[in-house]
Amino acid sequence: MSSANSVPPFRRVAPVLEPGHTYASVTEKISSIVLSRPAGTGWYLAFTLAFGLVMMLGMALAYLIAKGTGIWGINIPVGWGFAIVNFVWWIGIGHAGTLISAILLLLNQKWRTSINRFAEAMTIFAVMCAGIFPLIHTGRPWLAYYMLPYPSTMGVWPQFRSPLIWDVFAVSTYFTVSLLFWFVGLIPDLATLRDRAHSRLAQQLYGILAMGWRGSARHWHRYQSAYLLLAGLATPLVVSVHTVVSFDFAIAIVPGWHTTIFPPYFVAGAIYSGFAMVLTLAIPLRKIYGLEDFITMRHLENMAKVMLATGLIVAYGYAMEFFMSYYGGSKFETFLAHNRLTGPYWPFYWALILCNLVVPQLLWFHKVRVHVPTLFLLSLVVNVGMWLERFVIVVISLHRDFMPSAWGMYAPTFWDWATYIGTLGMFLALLLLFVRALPVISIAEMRELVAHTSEEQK
Amino acid sequence: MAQIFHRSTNFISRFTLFSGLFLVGLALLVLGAIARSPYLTNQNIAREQPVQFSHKHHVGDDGIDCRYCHTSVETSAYAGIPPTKTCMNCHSVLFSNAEYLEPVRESFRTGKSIQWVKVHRMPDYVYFNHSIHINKGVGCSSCHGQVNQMPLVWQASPLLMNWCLDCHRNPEAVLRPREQVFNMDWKAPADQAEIGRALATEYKLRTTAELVSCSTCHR
Amino acid sequence: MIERRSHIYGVMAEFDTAEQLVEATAKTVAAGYQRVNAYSPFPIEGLAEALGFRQSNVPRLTLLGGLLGGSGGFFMQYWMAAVSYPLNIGGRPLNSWPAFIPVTFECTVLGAALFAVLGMLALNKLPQPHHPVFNAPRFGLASNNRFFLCIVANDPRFDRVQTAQFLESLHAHDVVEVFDE
Amino acid sequence: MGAEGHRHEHRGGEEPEVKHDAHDPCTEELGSRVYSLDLAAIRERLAKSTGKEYWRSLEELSGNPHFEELLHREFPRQASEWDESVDRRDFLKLMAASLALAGLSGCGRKPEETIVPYVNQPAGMTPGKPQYYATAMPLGADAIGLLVESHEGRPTKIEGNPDHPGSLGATNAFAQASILGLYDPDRSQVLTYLGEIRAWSSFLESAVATAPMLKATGGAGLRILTGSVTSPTLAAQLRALLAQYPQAKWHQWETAGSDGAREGGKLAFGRYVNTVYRPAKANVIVSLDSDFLGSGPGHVRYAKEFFRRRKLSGEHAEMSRLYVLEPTPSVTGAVADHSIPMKASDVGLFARALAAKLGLGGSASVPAEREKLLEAAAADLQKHRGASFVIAGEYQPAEVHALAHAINQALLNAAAGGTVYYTEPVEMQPVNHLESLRELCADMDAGRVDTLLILGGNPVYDAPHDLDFVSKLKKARLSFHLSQYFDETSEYCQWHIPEAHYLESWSDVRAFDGTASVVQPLIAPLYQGKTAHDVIGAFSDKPGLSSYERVRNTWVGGHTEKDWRKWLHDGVIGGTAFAPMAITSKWNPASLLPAKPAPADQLEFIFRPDPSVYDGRFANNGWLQELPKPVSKLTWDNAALVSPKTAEKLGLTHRAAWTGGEHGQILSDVVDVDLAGSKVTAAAWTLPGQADGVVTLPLGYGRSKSGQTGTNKGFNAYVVRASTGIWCATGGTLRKTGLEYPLACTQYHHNMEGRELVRSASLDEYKHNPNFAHKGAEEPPKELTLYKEFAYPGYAWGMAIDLASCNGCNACVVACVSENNIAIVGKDQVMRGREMHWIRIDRYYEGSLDSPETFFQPVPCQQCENAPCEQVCPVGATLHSAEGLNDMVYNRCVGTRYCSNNCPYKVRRFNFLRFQDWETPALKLMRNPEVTVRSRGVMEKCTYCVQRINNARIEVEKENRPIRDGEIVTACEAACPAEAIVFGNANDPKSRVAKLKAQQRNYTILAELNARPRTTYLAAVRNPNPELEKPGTPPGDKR
Repeated sequence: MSSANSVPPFRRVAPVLEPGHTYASVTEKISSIVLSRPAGTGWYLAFTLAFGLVMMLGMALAYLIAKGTGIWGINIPVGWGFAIVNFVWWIGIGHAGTLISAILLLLNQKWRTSINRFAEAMTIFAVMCAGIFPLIHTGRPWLAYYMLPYPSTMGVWPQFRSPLIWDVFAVSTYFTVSLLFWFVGLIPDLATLRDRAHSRLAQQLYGILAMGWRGSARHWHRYQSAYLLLAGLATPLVVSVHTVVSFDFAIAIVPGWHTTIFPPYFVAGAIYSGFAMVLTLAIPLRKIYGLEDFITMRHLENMAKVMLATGLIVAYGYAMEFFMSYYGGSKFETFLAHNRLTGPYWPFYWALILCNLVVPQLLWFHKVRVHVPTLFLLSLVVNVGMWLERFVIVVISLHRDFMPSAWGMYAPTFWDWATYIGTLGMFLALLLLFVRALPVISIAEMRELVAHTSEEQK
Repeated sequence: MAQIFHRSTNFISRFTLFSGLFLVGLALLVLGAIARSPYLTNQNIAREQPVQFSHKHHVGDDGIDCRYCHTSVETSAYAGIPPTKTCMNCHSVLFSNAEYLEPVRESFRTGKSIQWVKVHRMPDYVYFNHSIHINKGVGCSSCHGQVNQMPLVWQASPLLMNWCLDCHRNPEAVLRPREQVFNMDWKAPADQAEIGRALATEYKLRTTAELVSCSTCHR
Repeated sequence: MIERRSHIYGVMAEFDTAEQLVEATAKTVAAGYQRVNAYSPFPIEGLAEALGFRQSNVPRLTLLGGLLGGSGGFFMQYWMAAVSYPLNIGGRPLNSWPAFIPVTFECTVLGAALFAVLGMLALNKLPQPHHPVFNAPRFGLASNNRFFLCIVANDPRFDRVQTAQFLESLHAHDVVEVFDE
Repeated sequence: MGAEGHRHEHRGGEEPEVKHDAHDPCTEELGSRVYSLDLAAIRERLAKSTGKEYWRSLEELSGNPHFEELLHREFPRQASEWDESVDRRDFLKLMAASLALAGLSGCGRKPEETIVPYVNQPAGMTPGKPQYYATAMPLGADAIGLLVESHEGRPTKIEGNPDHPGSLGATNAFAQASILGLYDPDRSQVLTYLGEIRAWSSFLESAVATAPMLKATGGAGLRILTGSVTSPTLAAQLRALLAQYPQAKWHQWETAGSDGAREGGKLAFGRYVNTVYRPAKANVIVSLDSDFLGSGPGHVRYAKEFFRRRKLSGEHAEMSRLYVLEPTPSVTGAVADHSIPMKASDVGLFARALAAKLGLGGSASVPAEREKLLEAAAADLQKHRGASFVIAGEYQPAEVHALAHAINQALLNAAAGGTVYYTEPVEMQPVNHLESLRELCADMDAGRVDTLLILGGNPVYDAPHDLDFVSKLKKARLSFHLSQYFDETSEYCQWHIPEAHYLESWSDVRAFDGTASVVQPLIAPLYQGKTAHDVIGAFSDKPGLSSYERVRNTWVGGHTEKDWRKWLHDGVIGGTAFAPMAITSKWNPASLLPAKPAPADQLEFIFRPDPSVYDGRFANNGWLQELPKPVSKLTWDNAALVSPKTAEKLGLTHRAAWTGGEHGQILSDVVDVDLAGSKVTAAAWTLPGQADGVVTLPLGYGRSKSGQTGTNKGFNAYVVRASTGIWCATGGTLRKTGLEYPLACTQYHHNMEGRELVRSASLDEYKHNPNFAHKGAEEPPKELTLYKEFAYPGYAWGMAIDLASCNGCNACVVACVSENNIAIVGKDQVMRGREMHWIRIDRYYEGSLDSPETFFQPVPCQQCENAPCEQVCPVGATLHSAEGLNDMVYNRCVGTRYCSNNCPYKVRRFNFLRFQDWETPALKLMRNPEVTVRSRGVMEKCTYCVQRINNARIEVEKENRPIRDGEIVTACEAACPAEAIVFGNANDPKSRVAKLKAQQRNYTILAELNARPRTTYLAAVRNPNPELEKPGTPPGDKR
């Protein structure tokens, strides 16, 4: 039905789906990863590592609850340290998933199809990792429910002027909606797995999850309008979430936080880091599971382009911060700018500039965008860079604010690191389980893609 | 292809889906109810005491004034629990060798205090002051109930913050003339609304905003 | 064709391609059948319309959810901050409405999303793990690469023989009777 | 959920049980590489490595026992301070406990509690109402009159006694902290003989047993060693005893006492005198290295008088002028109009020159750069004859005191009604303490001492090392030591008798002007403590009398019971103040042998009692240990202080560590001090305003036997303190060891970065432009606000702090700690920037590094009306009361720390760990029942002592009247000797605070943020001599 040969071999733009695929072949290829292909030793090794880290996270949290946040490096003036840095970082990473699946869907970008599934998974896992931190960074986590608007016997309510309350709502909404979006997308594929599974147990499990999906035309119709609506809702949501996260800082009066540029530049930064993370995951994934046909150079290159674009927005953000700090003429802001460049934490700031501004400029070159190993390295660099950005914002702004007499320094402790690395392990573990249990690429949408490409080629 | 599920699963699955949501809501309601229940507030639970002391007898029957024992109620934050001496003032003469008064006599002999079981318990971060309430015309029975009818005293009110706030927001509802403060049988008259307002102005009650400020009770 | 002493759900035809299915569906509807269902491994444009399915109510439900969530969210905050326990927070007004917007927005999105998904499921009468069509021997392929058309027995014009023949006439890959035991 | 929070808020028992443990996992961290200073680690490195530099450092190490000692003691202990840490065995239990807490917080039943009433209620006491008793705290040769707040018989808070001349209602840090000293669980609790527990009775027996032998020899072998005795009763007892045993001797050794002052008086007047000054009457004061505003007899009174004399208000714009010449910065120098760093030995020369200049004869020249100063000071003194005085420092030698006396006489300052007068000595038996101790040592050495009674004091620790007290003490056949702690001296005495705290004892004491007070106990001895009266009594011919009877007998003679009661009530015995003596100095400065200036190239080492632990007696007082020293802001350690120039010369530096940084941990060079044939290893500290070539060695640290808190903190300066140079020694060396030592410093950054936090001007500038404080950024006008302002129709509590008055004496800080149950966190936590003080005193410098102007700025919560902290709290745990207080609701706080981040003044404090001690029963008795005890994970801060506000309001409402101005006094305000802090109702135009806020000097710090603080500051005004250029530069910027 399709004829790859008709396409010239020396084309510059790779297709979103390598030719030669049929409904059956995509179904087979993707579902087999879950159903028939055994987990290799590689997977087991990776999972063991990840699980070990999760255990470390468990210990770190237990010790934290036993002793208090004093086990971390935080102090007065630096009341927020790694916990908030990691929170913002993880949330940011989450954003790419929603962006890819929702916004690109609305923009009708076909190339999203083969990456949106695990991008969404990434979102959910990242938000789970992020969600841990606001909870545990409180001095008395067991009272965190004070932040919920429930009718307490004390007759008191949350304080809705606080950005932290906005966070509670934004993050929980974001998690719920992402989960729904992901699940709705999964339903037809769950049906496929149900129908292709051999073991009774698998049939029943996938069967229950598929909720009896049978691909009826009417169902598809409602399904599609629901899916589109979710995409339409998720788009402003994702923007709002990181805007709210940026409010955590922008609403405060701390020099370096109290600025109006934060919302846009946080959102851009989020997408920036998010795409970096998608690349970090997609590149090994397509290699290991031989999905090069589905996740083609086209995808990688497009993501690289998005990174370049958002990277430039972030750069603009940095520039504006400096411009405003001098133009605004507030001695506190001016000092902060100066302190970033030359203060005790200068290596962090310059490393951030290197990772987020300098190195990514390589993406201007097509050769770099299509050179997979380089791209992989670049994505890692940007991940580090964006983490540094949050560190710079949180720590450098706090450690020297208004009263010189109260200036201090922050240095992370072993437990800061254990918690952070622990969440990395948790993220990896969830991802590994996901790869084994659910189709990493949306089969139904791939079939559509097959249909379309075959039409195009007719 | 064969059916994986029996027809009944259709009902079961839908039921579980929707009842799941319902149950969560229910659980929350139950939690809220428990928090307000005597199980946690200890409301209406009469406490056994080391001495069979009956407020009903002493106040209700003998008509002893609250202040005879709770001496500091008008002057101090604490109403004051009477020292053994106070009991002995009478009981060195009356029922001077009644079996059930032995703990009292023993305490007086040995100088070891009687350990009464606390009935009304505030968290330590709540700073309640009896004297000012008495002074502003809040009667004993408004919070403690009709102690003159309690053989063993129980906590008549939930003592939840909400309950405190109700009164601090609308003290007029319970204010009484100062001379009525220690009257256990005082009932709000029909025109309590007006009386209350009048008393509030007479006693120079602070504004609601002041009365519900956090530091009014928490320090 | 399997003989079974159980009442029949309908007759089902299997097609190779989406185009065939759409074509067949159109013909079936044209032939005056009303209780018709089409099944495909992926959404096919025009198929539902061909079945005479016009309007899904999901958007309306979503709007409703959004409005409920939003207004609920705002008034919750207003009531808690300005009515239930009005407190002086750093000299800010009791009804600091600008500060209430983020939460209001999140509530809107949450309400809308929940209504959209739950509404879609409800309208589709899902979950429904058990359904007669699953009895069709090759129906498993409906989630892979095959396309099915089913005329349900309670259709006024339904007749085991004629309907089956009618479907045969649409160049179906094959036609089976679907039973509902 | 009915009881949310409070389970975690209060009940110690419900917090996880934790053991102290030397090793705290959270010290294994990136930031503090400093921990590699641990000797073990160094050894390890050495073992592993080869190569020259390592060998060199090995030699350094092994060659230096003091250094090892310094290291050995440092780290293992730190962690176990107040930072409780987890023992691996308890770890799971602990986890379970806290997880349970987490789960059950909502729904646990209240455990049953019991009420324990009195059997016989003490007359006049009302449960729930504090009572106040007057008493007095003896310290050295002085005493300060106090009113002690007592809750149900537990003394909880110290206030000054307005009727006492030494207090006038104010107190100092030592008095405030003494309440902790009372409850200190480390105080010795049993009487021991050779380390075995004995009953008091068995001591009595052994005391009586000595009688026959003593009688036989006329007490030849009996020696009694005391500190300065200002108790008439004790003196009477001692004299009686000496009368009974004529051969016995009474020696005195007050290590921080002033032989200089005593001998100076003798030199000038031919007899011991007591000098009383009247700063209130003085227009010009020249302090020859005297810290009369911060330490020494009468300093609280002097501060009151001095600052009252300098208060500025609209109409009154006159100030006295203070010149301070000092080798090392003191709080007096810090507020001086001219403070001139000068070697201790040069101060003497300057005094001679001054005397000469004033025509008293004698002759001395001062270096050229001081000529101008000399001229100006002399002229000023001349101009204000009779209304000025020169005061010599306690640690200056006799001739400087004599010179000061001579000058005051010459200037008629000592004339009747002048600024100085002389009285009988306050000490009951003034002697030269050094000689007295030397004599005792000689006697012991010669085996002439058979029975030795040491009443208080700790000579083994603090006697000059060349007297070698220990080895001589061993020669005494029978030795008794009465002390509050089982200390260094107790170890070497057969008998140790726990001493009663002054709040537990009956005694009497004279203050700086002779006024006597009865010391009455607030509580029965907690640890069976005995008084010196009891011990001496045991040896006297009439034992068995109680201290109470002895004291009473001393005074009631010829008086009625009513008088006695009045004395107890007033806290002073009326009419006991010494009358001024009419004596004149017939001594001529010319008679002094010519002195030659100390060689400039030689380092001068001076010893000073530490501003926190004094001579070491307060070493175990956590409140004082954690108290940032007024000028250096160091806590938990002493350090060898050097001037910036000297530091450069010796190549001494410090740097902020990653952990804590400039608000916490400073890594400082370790130096070997080699002096008077002995050696000590210390951390060095560079102090602006220190005289070049002078090394200050603060006394009182390096205790080897104190308590859990005080043992092995800092270095022991007594090790190098010889009788040849008690206060000032030369001929020593100071060598850099090349190692670093972490010091806990709460404010390393002494530069305002141009933020005009402290605003100041000279008196002239002020007269020309009273509005000078408002040249900087100002609050945006209220009209510009978007929001409708909240109205505060009732009381509007506010505070005004006069920076012209604050001398950074720290009394307010300790008072706050005591009033508000503030936890101590220990050195390790202070180094992490986690100290808990609700009011901190910021110290800023202006002008040159070598002799800067110093300014102090107390910073409590500013109680902003538009509080930035409140807006960001997600649970509304901090919000505004209807009277404009920035309330902090501990039981609602979940501990996000957002409020602290958003607080521009950084006055909020967070319980990062469980800093409060929930276990020790004694400390529970100490706490103020009116204030919630905060637990882990909760933010806290200054509340303007809301408990005092509420209690006062309740009382006045019962009386149906408004609160009067001054009826509510915050703890800090009450303690302040300088009356720099004023609290009150800003809505009442007649209130003191409103009047101050109305002054033009009144300004808000960080006003441009529009937080609208209720706490405002009055700009500092100093009165430098126009003849001399004003030291320093306009407010702000030079480092």
